[in-house]
Amino acid sequence: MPRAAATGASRRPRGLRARGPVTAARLTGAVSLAAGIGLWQLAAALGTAGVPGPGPVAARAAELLADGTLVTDAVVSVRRVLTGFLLGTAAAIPVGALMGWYPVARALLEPWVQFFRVIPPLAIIPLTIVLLGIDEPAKITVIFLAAFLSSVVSVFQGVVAVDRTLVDAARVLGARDPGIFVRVVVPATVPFLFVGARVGLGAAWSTLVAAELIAAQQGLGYRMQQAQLYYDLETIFVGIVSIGALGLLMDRLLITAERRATVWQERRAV
Amino acid sequence: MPRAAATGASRRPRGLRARGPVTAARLTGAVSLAAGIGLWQLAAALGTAGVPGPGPVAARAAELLADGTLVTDAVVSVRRVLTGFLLGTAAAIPVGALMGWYPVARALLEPWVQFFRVIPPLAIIPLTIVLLGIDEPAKITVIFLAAFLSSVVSVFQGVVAVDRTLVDAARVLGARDPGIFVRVVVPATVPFLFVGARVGLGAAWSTLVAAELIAAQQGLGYRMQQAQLYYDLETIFVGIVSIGALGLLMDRLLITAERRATVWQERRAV
Amino acid sequence: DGDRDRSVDFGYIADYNQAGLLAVARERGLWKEHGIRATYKVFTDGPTQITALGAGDLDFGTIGPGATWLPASGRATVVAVNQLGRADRVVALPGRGIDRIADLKGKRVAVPEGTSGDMILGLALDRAGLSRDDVRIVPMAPATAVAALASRQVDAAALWYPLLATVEKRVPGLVRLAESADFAAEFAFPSSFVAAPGAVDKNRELVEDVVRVLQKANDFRYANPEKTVAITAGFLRLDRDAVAADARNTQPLSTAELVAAGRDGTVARWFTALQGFFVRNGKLDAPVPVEKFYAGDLYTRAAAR
Amino acid sequence: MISFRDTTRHFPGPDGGFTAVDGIDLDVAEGEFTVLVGPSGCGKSTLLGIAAGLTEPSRGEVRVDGRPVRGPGPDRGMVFQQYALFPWLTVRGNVEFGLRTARVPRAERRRRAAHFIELVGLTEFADALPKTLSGGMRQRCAIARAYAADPRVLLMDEPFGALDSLTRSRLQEQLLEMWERERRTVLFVTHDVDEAVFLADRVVVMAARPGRIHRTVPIGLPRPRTAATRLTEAFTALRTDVWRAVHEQQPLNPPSTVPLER
Amino acid sequence: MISFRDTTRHFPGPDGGFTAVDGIDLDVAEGEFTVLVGPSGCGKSTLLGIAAGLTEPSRGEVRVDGRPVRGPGPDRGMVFQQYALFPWLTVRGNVEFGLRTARVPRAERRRRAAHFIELVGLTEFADALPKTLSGGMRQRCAIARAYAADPRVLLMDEPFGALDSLTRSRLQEQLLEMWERERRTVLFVTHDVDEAVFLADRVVVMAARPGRIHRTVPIGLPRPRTAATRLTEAFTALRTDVWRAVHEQQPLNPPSTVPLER
Ligand SMILES: Nc1ncnc2c1ncn2[C@@H]1O[C@H](COP(=O)(O)OP(=O)(O)OP(=O)(O)O)[C@@H](O)[C@H]1O
Ligand SMILES: Nc1ncnc2c1ncn2[C@@H]1O[C@H](COP(=O)(O)OP(=O)(O)OP(=O)(O)O)[C@@H](O)[C@H]1O
Ligand SMILES: [Mg+2]
Ligand SMILES: [Mg+2]
Repeated sequence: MPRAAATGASRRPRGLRARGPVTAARLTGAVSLAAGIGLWQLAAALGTAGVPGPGPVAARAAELLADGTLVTDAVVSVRRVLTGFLLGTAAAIPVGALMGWYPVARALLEPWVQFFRVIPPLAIIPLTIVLLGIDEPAKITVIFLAAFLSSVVSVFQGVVAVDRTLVDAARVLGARDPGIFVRVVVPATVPFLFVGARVGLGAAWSTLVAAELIAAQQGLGYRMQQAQLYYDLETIFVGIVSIGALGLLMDRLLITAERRATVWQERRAV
Repeated sequence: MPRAAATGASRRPRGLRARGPVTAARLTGAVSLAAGIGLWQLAAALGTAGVPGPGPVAARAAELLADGTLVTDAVVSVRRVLTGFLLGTAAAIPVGALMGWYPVARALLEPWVQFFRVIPPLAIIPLTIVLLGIDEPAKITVIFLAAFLSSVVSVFQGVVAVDRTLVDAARVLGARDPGIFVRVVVPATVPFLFVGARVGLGAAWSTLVAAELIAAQQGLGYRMQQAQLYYDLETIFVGIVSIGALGLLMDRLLITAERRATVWQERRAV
Repeated sequence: DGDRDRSVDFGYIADYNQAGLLAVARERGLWKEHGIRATYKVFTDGPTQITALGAGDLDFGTIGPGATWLPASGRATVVAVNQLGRADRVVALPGRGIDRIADLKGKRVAVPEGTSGDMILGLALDRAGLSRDDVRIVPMAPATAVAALASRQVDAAALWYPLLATVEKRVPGLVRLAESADFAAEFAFPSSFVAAPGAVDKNRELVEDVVRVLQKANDFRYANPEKTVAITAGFLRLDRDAVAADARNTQPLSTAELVAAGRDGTVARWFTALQGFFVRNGKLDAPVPVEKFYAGDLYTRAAAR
Repeated sequence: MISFRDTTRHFPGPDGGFTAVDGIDLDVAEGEFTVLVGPSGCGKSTLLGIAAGLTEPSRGEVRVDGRPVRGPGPDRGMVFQQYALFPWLTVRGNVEFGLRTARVPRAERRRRAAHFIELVGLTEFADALPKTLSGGMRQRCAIARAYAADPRVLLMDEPFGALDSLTRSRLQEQLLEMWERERRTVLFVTHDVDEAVFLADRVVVMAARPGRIHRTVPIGLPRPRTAATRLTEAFTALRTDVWRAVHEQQPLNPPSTVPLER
Repeated sequence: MISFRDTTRHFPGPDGGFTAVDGIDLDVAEGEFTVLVGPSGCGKSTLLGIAAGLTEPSRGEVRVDGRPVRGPGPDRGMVFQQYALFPWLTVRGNVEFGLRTARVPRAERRRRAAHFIELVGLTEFADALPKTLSGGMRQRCAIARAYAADPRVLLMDEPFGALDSLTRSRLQEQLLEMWERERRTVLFVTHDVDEAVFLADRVVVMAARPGRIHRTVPIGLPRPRTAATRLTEAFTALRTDVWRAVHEQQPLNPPSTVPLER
């Protein structure tokens, strides 16, 4: 059974023993990327009705880059997603912890969290406009809600799963609730917090198009909707690839942060 | 610091000591529900432009119930969501585990999972139609993707966090990879699996409106879109409340299942 | 505070029909000429603009004929008619044995509900003696309908240009079953500029000035169709050919013609006919007198200045 | 002064549940060193948990200095049987934990942590994470953490159980020296009869099913006790006494009834 | 037959990392009972992990029956120092784990599990989850689990460390009885010198920093050994011998250098 171990603590996968696991991962990643693009090219070549191949999409991307649209859109969208995501996860940590910690808070809040979590963002757009208008706050709120509602579950579950003896140990050492929360619950919940953050990030990005339905003037989601009016599939694909790539990049950053934050964990594999 | 303990293992929150924690939770839940409806009523009464109050929405719901629309819509939507959700989480478990277990699988698959996870469902609808047509498979696929992509991260992270010594213990007892997976990794990952399932369920429901953009004839999401065209906020609210309530119900079922599956956990609070 | 009073937020949809006048007004400095600071906000549909009007986030909006029931039900006031649309078509895929509307019987037809495409389909079915139940209506959002038709997942669709242009690129030889022009005698498809209900009474002078700007832009468009296409394409950052193709499916009217049409009751006839359609669809309970939601005298007065 | 009065802990469950400790009456005087011994599962850890305020008795109560225990507090330090180290903190971080809650200034905190880390022989591993420590090293880290918090009452659950005899006897002597100097109240669990006799003022022998006090053996050995104490006859006699008290109990399964062949 | 050849385990890290065991050469003959003792952190668990195939040596190798160890296998059973029970399985479930992997039929599985659960005195707790067990009960469950899998080689890491003296001596005698009957190869870690001498054919005393073999003491006591063996002079002499070998080592911190006052 292959296991890679950066710490060198255990057996490594046989096939990768010669090279370091990091290089190997890079290599496999590159192979995987090439395979994906190849498949796409194939699908386009087989003429699956209307799927533009990598070539035309790259050409359109070059155009949009040249006239600055793509960069402006990306900057605007990243700002919205980041703001919504950061606010959302920042709010999810205390709320999820409160729910995990105090049964009363849980009984009060959880049904509402669960209730709103399943509401499609598309459905609340009219309401958002009525309550918050059509400017940035409305768009960011839609993203915020998506990020918050999907990450709060992880935080909550993480807090519930915190090892009781560690909490007991902290109590015996004189820690009170706020101290226990900051110094025991948060670090013990780190793996769950990162699941939450990553899920929240995904939710934030995938709500972008919905958010930019609210009178956006710029942004990747807006651009894709406009392209839909003219059924401009090349531009839509440029949008998809840009969103995917930006999302992937931000996710990588989160993973790196997680790796740093959880060196203390007895990990099975890299 | 109040802690409720169904096992009676530790101190209970003081205020709730007399009644059992379950009754107390029910009570708080009822209070919370009443407060929510009160707030809604207030918002409507304050005349926040266009927000219909609970009264008119209930009336509209009664109409839709009477003519059978609501029930049909709910049944159709629940079927779609359940199918997509079940397929999605069923697929997420092996894929997430594979990614968590084998570094090669991780390097190959993870970037794609992350990439597609951030793509807004709205953006892939044209593609789905082109590839899968406009019937149930296309709608269910959209929901499936949302559920799969959001729960796979939890499964993956759970597998990575499995305690190494338990895996070692299983190896020493003669277990090989498939056995270790089924008999150690899956049970050890249960808390993460349930986070995954709950997040997946949320994603499935909240993609419903997008999925039902694909030539749906019935369904709660479809009904809400129609209502949006007609600016019929009452019907939109009936849809929101129905989706929220159904989602909440399904989530409760998951929680009950989880409670059963994790009695072995040393839990801090109920 | 006079300065603040003379700034307006204008919503629009990013196609030639609904953005053309705003593009011209900005390009030709018409707003400045009237001392108005106009901000444009792009939307993807009419109803969202009406929501924003109601919430006070927008002062004016641009809607297509399909959304006209919203002003008719009191949610906005039409301050000016933009132009008539002729872009709608009912089309069928070649090779499916569909040559006439009557052949649609039992076939799958993709329709974005409540749009002008939907109206054309209804009229065409009526004329062919079919009811909506005789065909398999597949309600879909516009972009979704394009994907469905282009990938041959449906047999026919009721759509409009420029969407159909894309389908034509992929499916040569689309069969045209019906089009807006076929019903010009009974039906017109006016798109309009709308304001929040009550805005006309509250802010009469400003609204009149805004309408005046729109009229000047309208006359420019009427006189210089090619230039207008160029200006709009630049404004929307779209390919000029695509916009020109769009423009061919519209019927611009001069301000004078519009004033006359208002006087002789033509505009009222257009809107009344549309209301009949909405009532049949259940969007409206009953038709309302057109003067309740169309500020025709304001349009006339503005044109007279 | 710790006093258990009719202290009982019942765990509900099928078949009427399980009574871990039943009607314990025990007084540990101020500054006394009391050792609990008894068969595995007789409720020693449960009793310590109740004294610490981590577990609520189902019946009866515990008072510390006359006040009923309502919850844990830094006045009662504890060494857990399973160590309960914070896995994300280094040895130093773990040892400093209680000092931080007590808001001891940084420099002083460092100094005191370093002192106790040296006391348990982990100086070279001060910056190591728990996952890189051996079993005995983890246990020593847990001991240093409890000492550093400077509690008036020390509750120690088999604190030297994972240590080799050399380290163990050294830590025993250190503990006695500290105790004699500062006269803390100590409630100490062990399964090593030698250790019990060497350390205690009084050994409380418990019995299982339900957990209860079987016998109390006062240890009159003179203090300070040293390695030489272990060689005295009095020591041997007491050792035998305690050994008997433990061994004369009803065995869990009389070995004769268990056939060894399969 | 287990043979370590120049077995070395180095953990990379800052300051050159840490060498847990360094150049171990050791042969454990077929059917031999070898006990490892040594100061905390000297690499006993690491050595067992290498023999089990859980840790790869950084240098050198281990052979079992002449074949280099490539990974863990059911022929080498292990009792982990931290028990490593599966928390979601009951005592019975844990004990049956190895029998399931070996596809032992259900009835036979039940029977064998029940036998070993009784052997360690947990019959009444067969359906209890680990979280409801005391420390010593968890350890006994881990022992039963390893026995039940019926391995040819038993690697036991302080298996009786958390048990009271009564249970402990009973389990020692049971282990010896089983071993004499079935002649498994046993590599056993303990920090209890009495236990080492009582059980072993040979006691290997290790030294720390880096972990290496300090001395090997052959234990010539006749078998079968019983409670009476402990009272013989030969036993006492060997005990003293091993005790010296452990205690004559360089202490981790000479106690004199650590001031006890703060
Ligand atoms: N949560 C629980 N549910 C049910 N029974 C429990 C629970 N916790 C402990 N017990 C039972 O209580 C009894 C006493 O446990 P305790 O840990 O106090 O024993 P102990 O004397 O410390 O034993 P050891 O020396 O083995 O550590 C045990 O039989 C145990 O099974
Ligand atoms: N992952 C690791 N990284 C760095 N050092 C480690 C790691 N694992 C173990 N060590 C070190 O290796 C040494 C030997 O550890 P080991 O667990 O084998 O000791 P031991 O002899 O079993 O001690 P004890 O009797 O206390 O259980 C220890 O000093 C420990 O700190
Ligand atoms: Mg205990
Ligand atoms: Mg060890």
